[in-house]
Amino acid sequence: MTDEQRQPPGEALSYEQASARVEQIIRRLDSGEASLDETLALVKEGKSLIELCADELGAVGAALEELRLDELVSRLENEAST
Amino acid sequence: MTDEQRQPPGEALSYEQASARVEQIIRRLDSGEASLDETLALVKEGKSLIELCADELGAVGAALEELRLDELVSRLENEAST
Amino acid sequence: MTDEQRQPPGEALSYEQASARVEQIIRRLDSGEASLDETLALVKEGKSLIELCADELGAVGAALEELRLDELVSRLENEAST
Amino acid sequence: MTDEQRQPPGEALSYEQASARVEQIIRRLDSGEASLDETLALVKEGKSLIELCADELGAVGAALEELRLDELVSRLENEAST
Amino acid sequence: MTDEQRQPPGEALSYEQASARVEQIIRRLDSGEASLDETLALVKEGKSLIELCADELGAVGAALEELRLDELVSRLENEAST
Amino acid sequence: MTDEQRQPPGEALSYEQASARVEQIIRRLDSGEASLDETLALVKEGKSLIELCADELGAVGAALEELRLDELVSRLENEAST
Amino acid sequence: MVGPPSSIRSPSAADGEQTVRAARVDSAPGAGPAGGIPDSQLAGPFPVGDYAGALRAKLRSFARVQLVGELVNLRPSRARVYFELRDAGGALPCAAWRDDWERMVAGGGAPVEGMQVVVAGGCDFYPGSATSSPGFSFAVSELRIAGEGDLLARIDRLRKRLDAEGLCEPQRRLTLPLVPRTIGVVTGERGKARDDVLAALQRRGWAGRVVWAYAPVQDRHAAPAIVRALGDLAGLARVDVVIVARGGGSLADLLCFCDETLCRTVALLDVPVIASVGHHTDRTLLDDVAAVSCSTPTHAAEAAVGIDLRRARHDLAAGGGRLRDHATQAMRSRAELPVAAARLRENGRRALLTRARLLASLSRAPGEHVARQRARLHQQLREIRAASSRRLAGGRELSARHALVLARKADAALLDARERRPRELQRLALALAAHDPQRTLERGYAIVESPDGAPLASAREARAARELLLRFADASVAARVDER
Repeated sequence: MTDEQRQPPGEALSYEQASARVEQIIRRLDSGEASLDETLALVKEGKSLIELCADELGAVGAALEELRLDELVSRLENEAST
Repeated sequence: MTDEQRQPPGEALSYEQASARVEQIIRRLDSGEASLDETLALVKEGKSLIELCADELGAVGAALEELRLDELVSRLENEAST
Repeated sequence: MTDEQRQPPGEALSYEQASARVEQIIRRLDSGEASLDETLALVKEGKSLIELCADELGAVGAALEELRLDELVSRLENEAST
Repeated sequence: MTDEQRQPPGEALSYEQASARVEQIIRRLDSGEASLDETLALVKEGKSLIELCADELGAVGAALEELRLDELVSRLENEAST
Repeated sequence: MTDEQRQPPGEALSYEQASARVEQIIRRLDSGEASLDETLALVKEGKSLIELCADELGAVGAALEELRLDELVSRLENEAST
Repeated sequence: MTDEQRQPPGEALSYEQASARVEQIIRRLDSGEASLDETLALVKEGKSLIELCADELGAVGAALEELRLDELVSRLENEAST
Repeated sequence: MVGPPSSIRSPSAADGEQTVRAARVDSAPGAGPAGGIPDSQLAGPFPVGDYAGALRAKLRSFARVQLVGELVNLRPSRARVYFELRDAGGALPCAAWRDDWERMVAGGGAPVEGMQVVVAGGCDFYPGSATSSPGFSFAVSELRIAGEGDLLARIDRLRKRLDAEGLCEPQRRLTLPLVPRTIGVVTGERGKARDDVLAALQRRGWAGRVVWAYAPVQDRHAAPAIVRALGDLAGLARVDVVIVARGGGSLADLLCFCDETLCRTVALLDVPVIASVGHHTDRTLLDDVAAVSCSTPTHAAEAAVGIDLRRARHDLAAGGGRLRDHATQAMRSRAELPVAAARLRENGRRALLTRARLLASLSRAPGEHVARQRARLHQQLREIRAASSRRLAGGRELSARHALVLARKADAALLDARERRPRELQRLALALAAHDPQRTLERGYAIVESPDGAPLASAREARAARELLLRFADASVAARVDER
């Protein structure tokens, strides 16, 4: 991991950056070279990154919902008028 | 065992160093070449190293458990399967 | 037996040195070349060396017991199985 | 028996010399060539030599008693088998 | 029988000499050449020689018994078995 | 019978000599050459010789019996068998 | 969309009830039971095939001319190519044989929809049959593209103006959310584009809200409707991104996406717009001002949802799983600790035990040494004792044997002295006795002796002696020689 790849702390990572960092973490863990301390640190970091990514992905509903604009408009108009 | 392999006293060993030293101790004991005094000394050292490793592992294990990775994985798997 | 093999008196013998000396004594006795006086002297020396070794063994055994490795093993096994 | 083999009287025989003389006596007796008087003399000599040897052995044996390591061994073996 | 074989009178015969003389007497009697007087004399001599031998044997036997070899044997047996 | 064979008078004849003399007397008498005179003398001599022989035989027999060799034999056999 | 057959069919469908009734009446006098319409002044009823055939002949007799108009609704089929020519005043369905069409477009390039073209040909009518519909078309035999440059130049001028006003930039500066919550889609209600967008969104595993803003997307009325839809989507529906999508269409259809008002609206919209209206060859002005321009509605949907959510979720789950596995793996070495501790313990024990065993055997060694020596002494003593016993026993046996032999000899001598030798003496005595003169005397003989007892063996001796003793067996008698 180089300094360029590291995200400066405090700055939000993009999904892609977070995702890439997760990959990197897993590769590092896969190498088997990480010490116990490093493993813990990596797993922690990976977990929070994955959660970040999941939040990013999971910000929508459970299922695709379809609406018609004209219906929405009329409903809003009705609501506005009441 | 060379002097390089010995840890300077007073410095905390990492888990990996402790673990490697335990291996070394066991190999030495297995060789049957250790004198009685050395055997006692090695067993003592090995015991405290193993305790150190156990403490280290216990701490890391607790930290890893706190991460609740199982919950994260099942949540993610649920999300992925929908 | 050469003079080099003899331990200077007053210096504590290690278990291995004492044990080796006992072996030497027994070889000498078995050879049948020792006069009766020498035999008696050898037997006395052998006996005190064996006592020394037995004491040493007892002490090391006690020290090993004090380490309570059994407890450590079962504790670690419990921890590992959880 | 030559004069060289005979021990000058008054000088203590070593255990081994005594033992060798006894063997010689037995050979002489077995040969059947000894006269009755010689036989009696040989038996007397043999007996006293054997008594001498037995006394010497008794002295050595007495020094050996009371050292019992078997107990230590069986205790350790019991521990190892558990 | 030559003069050399004859024991000068007054000197005690050894067991072996007496025994040999008995053999000689028997051979003489066997030859049938001895006169009546000689026969009687030979038988008398033989008898006393045999008695001499028996006495000699008895004396040696008694001397051997006095040595108490059996006791020594059992003492050694006891010591060996302990 | 030569003069040498004749026993000087006054000297006791051995049984064998007396017996041989009797034989000689009988042969003389048998020859029929002896005069009455001689015959009477020879017969007288013969008779006394025979008596002498008989006395001799009686004496030797008694002496042999007196030796009690049977007793000696059984004593020695007893001793040998024990 | 209006095609040649439907243009004929449409009017008849409007009063279909009448047509059916008329057909029934017309058929009566001729081929069937139908008769003419009572009270009708019109001739007939004639068989429609006859009439259609006559109509075709009449139309074909019209003068062949050249027409100019906008080419729209181009629809190639297997045998023929259909299209329409339109202008502000009207439209005419056109058809060309496929072979002719290939020839016509071979030189100047294929005309595309929206182009002004000049065609040459004449009217034609397909009379139809019992199983097929009739149709009118202007049969085209020649075609030439006309006025194309004008349209493109007009669009180009507008593009430059918009660009100069910086209207190509604002949309591009907007950031597309990776996963929008709400997506507005402006498209035809029944178009294939709608389905493509929906399918693509579903493929991505996206589960947000789609707000469909259906609008005409193919004519000159489209632009105002789209402008209105965009405003509503951004304002009322508060969508995160808008897709303007249209499936493949003619250049004329695309022209509405070059509408100046539409383009200005889009450029100033604060919601990113993804355009998917043209072909990759024809770039509309909407493509220039939109945040993203895509070639197909599918791509547009993929641009709106910047990530394959299905795969991403799967990847995340897998990543989480790997992390969990590594965490488990890291703790796995926990199982090695009791093993290591047990090995320490065993090594300690073994070190003690092997030494104790060795020591025990060593400690026994001097004792065994002594015991061996004792056993040896014991054995030696027994041998000595046995040898002496043998010697004594041998001696006693020999003595006993000697005594026995001697006793036998003595017995033999005694026997000799008591039996053999007395017998011998007896024999000698007997032999002697035989010569004893005493025996002769006992038979009656007598011995003459001198008075001193000397035997007188002759008469002369007797005479000389004078005094005689006559010895008889029992006694002697004295006698005197008397020689009278």
